[in-house]
Amino acid sequence: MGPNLFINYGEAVAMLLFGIGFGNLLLQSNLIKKIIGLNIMDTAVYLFLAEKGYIAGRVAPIVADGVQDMEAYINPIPSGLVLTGIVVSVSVSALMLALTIRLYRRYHTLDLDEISRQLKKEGL
Amino acid sequence: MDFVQNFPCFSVILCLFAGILSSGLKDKAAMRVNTCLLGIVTLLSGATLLYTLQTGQSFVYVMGKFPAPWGNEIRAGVLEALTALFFCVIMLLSLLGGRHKLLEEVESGKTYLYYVLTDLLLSSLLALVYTNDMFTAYVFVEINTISACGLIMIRQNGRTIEAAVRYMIMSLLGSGLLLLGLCMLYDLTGHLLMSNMKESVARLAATGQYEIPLIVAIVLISVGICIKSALFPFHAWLPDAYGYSTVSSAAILSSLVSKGYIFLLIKIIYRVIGFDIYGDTRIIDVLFAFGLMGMIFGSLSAIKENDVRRMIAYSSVAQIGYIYMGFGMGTEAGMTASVFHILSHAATKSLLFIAAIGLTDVSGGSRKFIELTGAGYRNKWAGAAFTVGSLSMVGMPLFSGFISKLLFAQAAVQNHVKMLPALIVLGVSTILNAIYFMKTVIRIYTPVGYSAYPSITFVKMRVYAVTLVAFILLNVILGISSQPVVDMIRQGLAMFS
Amino acid sequence: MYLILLSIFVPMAAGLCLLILPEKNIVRARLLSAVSMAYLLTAVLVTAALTRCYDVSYTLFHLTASLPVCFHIDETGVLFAVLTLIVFLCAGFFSFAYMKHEKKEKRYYGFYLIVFGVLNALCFAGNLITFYLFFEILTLTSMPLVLHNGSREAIMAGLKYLFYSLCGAYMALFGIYFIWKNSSTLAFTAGGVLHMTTGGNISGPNSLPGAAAGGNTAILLIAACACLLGFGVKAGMFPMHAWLPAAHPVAPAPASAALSAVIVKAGVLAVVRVVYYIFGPDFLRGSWVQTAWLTLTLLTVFMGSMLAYREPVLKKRLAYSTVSQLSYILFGLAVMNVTAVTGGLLHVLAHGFIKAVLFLVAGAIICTTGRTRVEELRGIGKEMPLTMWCYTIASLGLIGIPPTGGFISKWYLATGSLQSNTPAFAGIGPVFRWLGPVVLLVSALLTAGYLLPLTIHGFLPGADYDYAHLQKREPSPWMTVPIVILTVLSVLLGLFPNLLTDRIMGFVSTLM
Amino acid sequence: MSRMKNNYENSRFMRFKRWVDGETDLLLNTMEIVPAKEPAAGEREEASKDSFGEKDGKNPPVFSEGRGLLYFRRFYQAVSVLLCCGIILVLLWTVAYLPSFGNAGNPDNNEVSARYIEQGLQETGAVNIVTGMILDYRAFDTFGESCVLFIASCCVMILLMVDDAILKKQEAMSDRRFEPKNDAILQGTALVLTPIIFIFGIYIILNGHLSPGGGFSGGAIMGAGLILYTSAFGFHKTQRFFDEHIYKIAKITALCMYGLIGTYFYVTGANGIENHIPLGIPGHILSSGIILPINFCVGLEVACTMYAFYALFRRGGL
Repeated sequence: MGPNLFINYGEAVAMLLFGIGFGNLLLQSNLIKKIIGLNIMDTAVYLFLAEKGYIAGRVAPIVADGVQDMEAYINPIPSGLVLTGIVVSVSVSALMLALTIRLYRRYHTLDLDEISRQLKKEGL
Repeated sequence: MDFVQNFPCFSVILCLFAGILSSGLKDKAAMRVNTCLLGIVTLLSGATLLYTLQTGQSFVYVMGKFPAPWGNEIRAGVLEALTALFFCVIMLLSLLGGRHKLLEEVESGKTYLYYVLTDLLLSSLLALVYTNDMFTAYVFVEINTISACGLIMIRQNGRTIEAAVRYMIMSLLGSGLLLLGLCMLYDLTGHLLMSNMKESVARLAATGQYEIPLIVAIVLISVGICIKSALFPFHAWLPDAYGYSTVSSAAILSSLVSKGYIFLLIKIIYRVIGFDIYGDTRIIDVLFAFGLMGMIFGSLSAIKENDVRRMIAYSSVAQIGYIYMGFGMGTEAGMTASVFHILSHAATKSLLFIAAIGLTDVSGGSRKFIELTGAGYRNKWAGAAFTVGSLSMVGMPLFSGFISKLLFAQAAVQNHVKMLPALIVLGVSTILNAIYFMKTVIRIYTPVGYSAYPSITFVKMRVYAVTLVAFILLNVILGISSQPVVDMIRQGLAMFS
Repeated sequence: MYLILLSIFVPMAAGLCLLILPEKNIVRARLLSAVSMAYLLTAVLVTAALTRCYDVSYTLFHLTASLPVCFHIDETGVLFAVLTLIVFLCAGFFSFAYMKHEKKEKRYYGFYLIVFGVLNALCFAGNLITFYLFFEILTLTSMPLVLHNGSREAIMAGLKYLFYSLCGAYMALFGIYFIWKNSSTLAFTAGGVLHMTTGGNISGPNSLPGAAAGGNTAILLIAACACLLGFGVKAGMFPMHAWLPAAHPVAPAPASAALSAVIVKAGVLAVVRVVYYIFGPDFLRGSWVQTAWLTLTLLTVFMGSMLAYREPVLKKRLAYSTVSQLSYILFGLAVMNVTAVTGGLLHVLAHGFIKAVLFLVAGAIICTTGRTRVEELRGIGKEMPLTMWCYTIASLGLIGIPPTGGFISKWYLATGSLQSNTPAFAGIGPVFRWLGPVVLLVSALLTAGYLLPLTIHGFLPGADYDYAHLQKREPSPWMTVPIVILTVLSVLLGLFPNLLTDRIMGFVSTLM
Repeated sequence: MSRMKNNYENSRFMRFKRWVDGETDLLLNTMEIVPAKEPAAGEREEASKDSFGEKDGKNPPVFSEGRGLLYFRRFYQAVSVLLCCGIILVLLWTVAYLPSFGNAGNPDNNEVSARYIEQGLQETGAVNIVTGMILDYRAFDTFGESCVLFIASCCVMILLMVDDAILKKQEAMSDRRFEPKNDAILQGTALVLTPIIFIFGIYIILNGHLSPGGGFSGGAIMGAGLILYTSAFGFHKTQRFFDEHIYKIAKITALCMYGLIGTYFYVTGANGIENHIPLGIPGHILSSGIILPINFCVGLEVACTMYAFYALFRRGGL
């Protein structure tokens, strides 16, 4: 086992969350729970990025009273990536929810297996 | 700096603009805009291709006034330009061929949204082809995913929406893994720009620092893209998605979307990780194994299938297996073969989908083999096109499929370890292809004395027939004079590394 | 040199035109005249090509950089081209009368012409890739002839034919890959290309003969075996012969005559090309491949005759006999000495003419009386004597009774296998050396057993046959003339063999 | 055992083998030849059905009966649980080797971030370095990102948009179906809060380059304001100033403006033409070149999209 597991406890938590989200996305047959899993997964990645961006003892990268020193601010790039990622995950969740609504209106269930069974029944 | 170097940027931006504007237009207008756009972008890509061929080297285009690694930048070489050109042509033909079905299957008043989706899809494909920055790649992968999902579910019945959900779930898993791997790679290298990443990765690999995270990051990225491009064990969503969506969508999805991801993987292998380092991680053996399995199981499921379009969908599982087998060879020759197969399969598979829809149309809309009997006589053009496509898939000489199989075999015999499995599976899967495609062809040419369905005349489907002829020509050209294309691919791959 | 291309593409073009022409408002007479024009034109072109551009090679285009599609006329090509020309003309004119009763004549003639062109291309092919290319096209274009009368059996037979041929072709392709890897060229060169190759270092396809024999002899032998089996499918060699008896009976008689006289010979041609022009006999002689090959051929000879012996339907019986006769040829080729190979090539001609006659006769019988089973044919000789005389002579030839062509070829085969002194024979030598001729003789007897009863019952129906209802019904001259011509040819072949044998001997000895 | 045997007897492989041996034909069942005469509809129906059923019989669909489903579920769950545990373990193992947390020497603190921090203010004129980075250095990414939002709204529209005729009918059928009963407290609060929320959103958008915030967050806030107003006063009142037409115009203009600015920026930058957008004095509202207008466009687009999501989900139309 590597040296940094407990130093990187933040990343470790992020990874745990990622696994949990991944599991939900795979495991749950209920669509809403799947979507929740998806969001957990994305959030885990953002947490990971945020942890990566942090540097001990420095402040957020907004130039305060003209100090423009590398030593003063944390790394801005991960924060930017997180911003982008959040927007992406918002739109994806919206799309998934819309799909879920349509399926629910048609089959009156949120269970994906149930839906597949009904599809098999109606043949098509 | 030559003006031509703006063209890649222009083509991406144009697609975005066209998509945005089309969302405010009526159906017809959106269609026209889309067609013009595809024409223009085809020209631009062609010009870029010529330019890169003349200068003989790739060029980098800085998006903005800040040079990389601070700003974004895109990069165009021979291979990028070739792929972009090919994607545009295929998309144009697929849209033309499926136009009449689109009007039937999409509820009126929403057709313009279909064109919005295709415009943005094209833009994302081009961006994936041209990008030189991993995070840009991620953003456009997302655009690609969402618009592909839109293409699936725009024909709205239970099947397609369920298929769309399954597709979204799988590809979100994929992009989650991709993003995580990307972040790890960023954490290890401190760059998002491909070329700088490559330097740092090379340095890390040399010093052996952060060895495990590096390998895990590579694995995450590869697996993510494999999931998104429906490599064998992850293909569960594919048959419904291809089999029930409207025909242009099926053609575009099978021939462009998955290929876009695969091209991105090629780019990552060459431009981010480096071919040798990638080969040293044993992941290419895994890709190889899964590719072989896909070739066999895809064909078997296709043989079991009783529905033409699902059959074609399964066969594209097998074809994707071919491509990954080419990766797995771990040689330049294998990579060349894979890239060529990307092109030839794109041409063939979309042709098959478009032709199949013509056949089912003259069979009362049913896709079961029982109904298809004699469809080849009722719609001669579609029948001929389907035959050509099947022959190309089976690997008949004179068609593109033969050349790609030849290249694969050539690559296989150069790799001592993987030669026998590759060649044997190649032969087996070819014979399996022969079984189900020939079955279908015989089927559609089985004469029926009296048919319930009227045969269709040329006048009714001028556009359709012309599209089919164009597709057939593309196939035959790729099959007969493949040498220039292969040379371009070699040149382009050389430019990559 | 363009004569080559013309002789290949003119019939193809003619056939395509026929296919494209709209079905309706075609006067049959005009159609026939057009078709016969096409036949004659092709005949002229082929003869011109054979005489004028002998030993000329012409490259059409490059499939890939290392794979040109090129044509080249050599002795073997001439031999097969002549056979193709004669049989196709006769069967073609025969079908004018035969096809009168069938539907979709236009389609039939169209594909018939295309196959004609493709076969010429096969004979003139200059390298293995060109050959393979047209071999596949042959499979595709000859399939419509098999499933012509779209009945269920016909479609099944066609599907089976297609499947077997494709499997065979891909097996062959599998072998070709290895050859391609190990040899500098795929062009047909007498005596094989392997000795000029430089075997298998990964970088380039070239190294030294020693290497070729060295590192990857085993894999090359596997490749050779694959090629033999694969192309053997077309020639109905044992493990994959099942398509032949299925395909022949359902096809229209002239088509099945062409099939078993010429199209299956494409398989033989392929074997000749692969063994004597790519691998070279020296490479294969004495290897396990040769042993296996000999075993298979002998097995096929015997089994084909047996199956034919217990087969009631005439055309099916003829099909089985084709299976066994083709393996005579393959046996000759497998022995790999000058005499036997000469015998094999002679038998190509002899069997071609004879089997064409037999099938055409069967067609004539079906078309006039509509009877297909042998036992229905009592007294057929009284009804159509001329036809049955031709049948009798031809079957005597197939049995191998002098002075017909069959005798000569079988003589050469037998002597060849007796005087064979190859290491393979040294190994399990005595066995094969006497086993070969014995099997040939036995199956000759069987041949007599399954061909002659028709003659006997045909001419001597027996006392209880009522001569009251007997009326003479010779078929139309369109049918009889081709039959007679082919019969005469088969006899001439036996009467003046030297003209051919010397020439064949001559070029065969260059192959060794 | 016997069951197995039967299955084996008429398994696909055996049928195929028999066909190769020439006993039966492959076309049986799977490829019924349609009889020469036109069969009755029922007949055709049946033919297709039994061939279909035969297919199902061969390889029973997993969802055909309860037990199979149960077993499949169990198996699937077990496998995916294992998979997830495996993933978690591998990832933790990886984390253990990652560069340590909060350490200034990590590889990601390199010349790239250095330049962003040290010259960002001069080069982009944005006090908020993150905004400067995503909207100026990496403007292309951000354009793509707003296109993700746009295309998502298009897809939701495809799924949930109901055309107006039906909409009208529904509303006629159940009057004020989507309207809240006039709830005094809600409406009062909304009346007070909505302007404040709007002003706050605009403030955040305008200060995107000076303080945390920017187009996306501000836009989201404004969208929230719109949503609050709608849920208090109903769609009819909202449509007086914000209906589908205006929505489209706003969205398209916002995105096109963004696109135009972006293109101008990329092309001038790439071709080495100096662009005429002044950077202004850092720290002022009207400064930092293209960032302010872009922020504004993004804010407008995000606000529209947020409201569109809400309206489509709730009512199937704007």
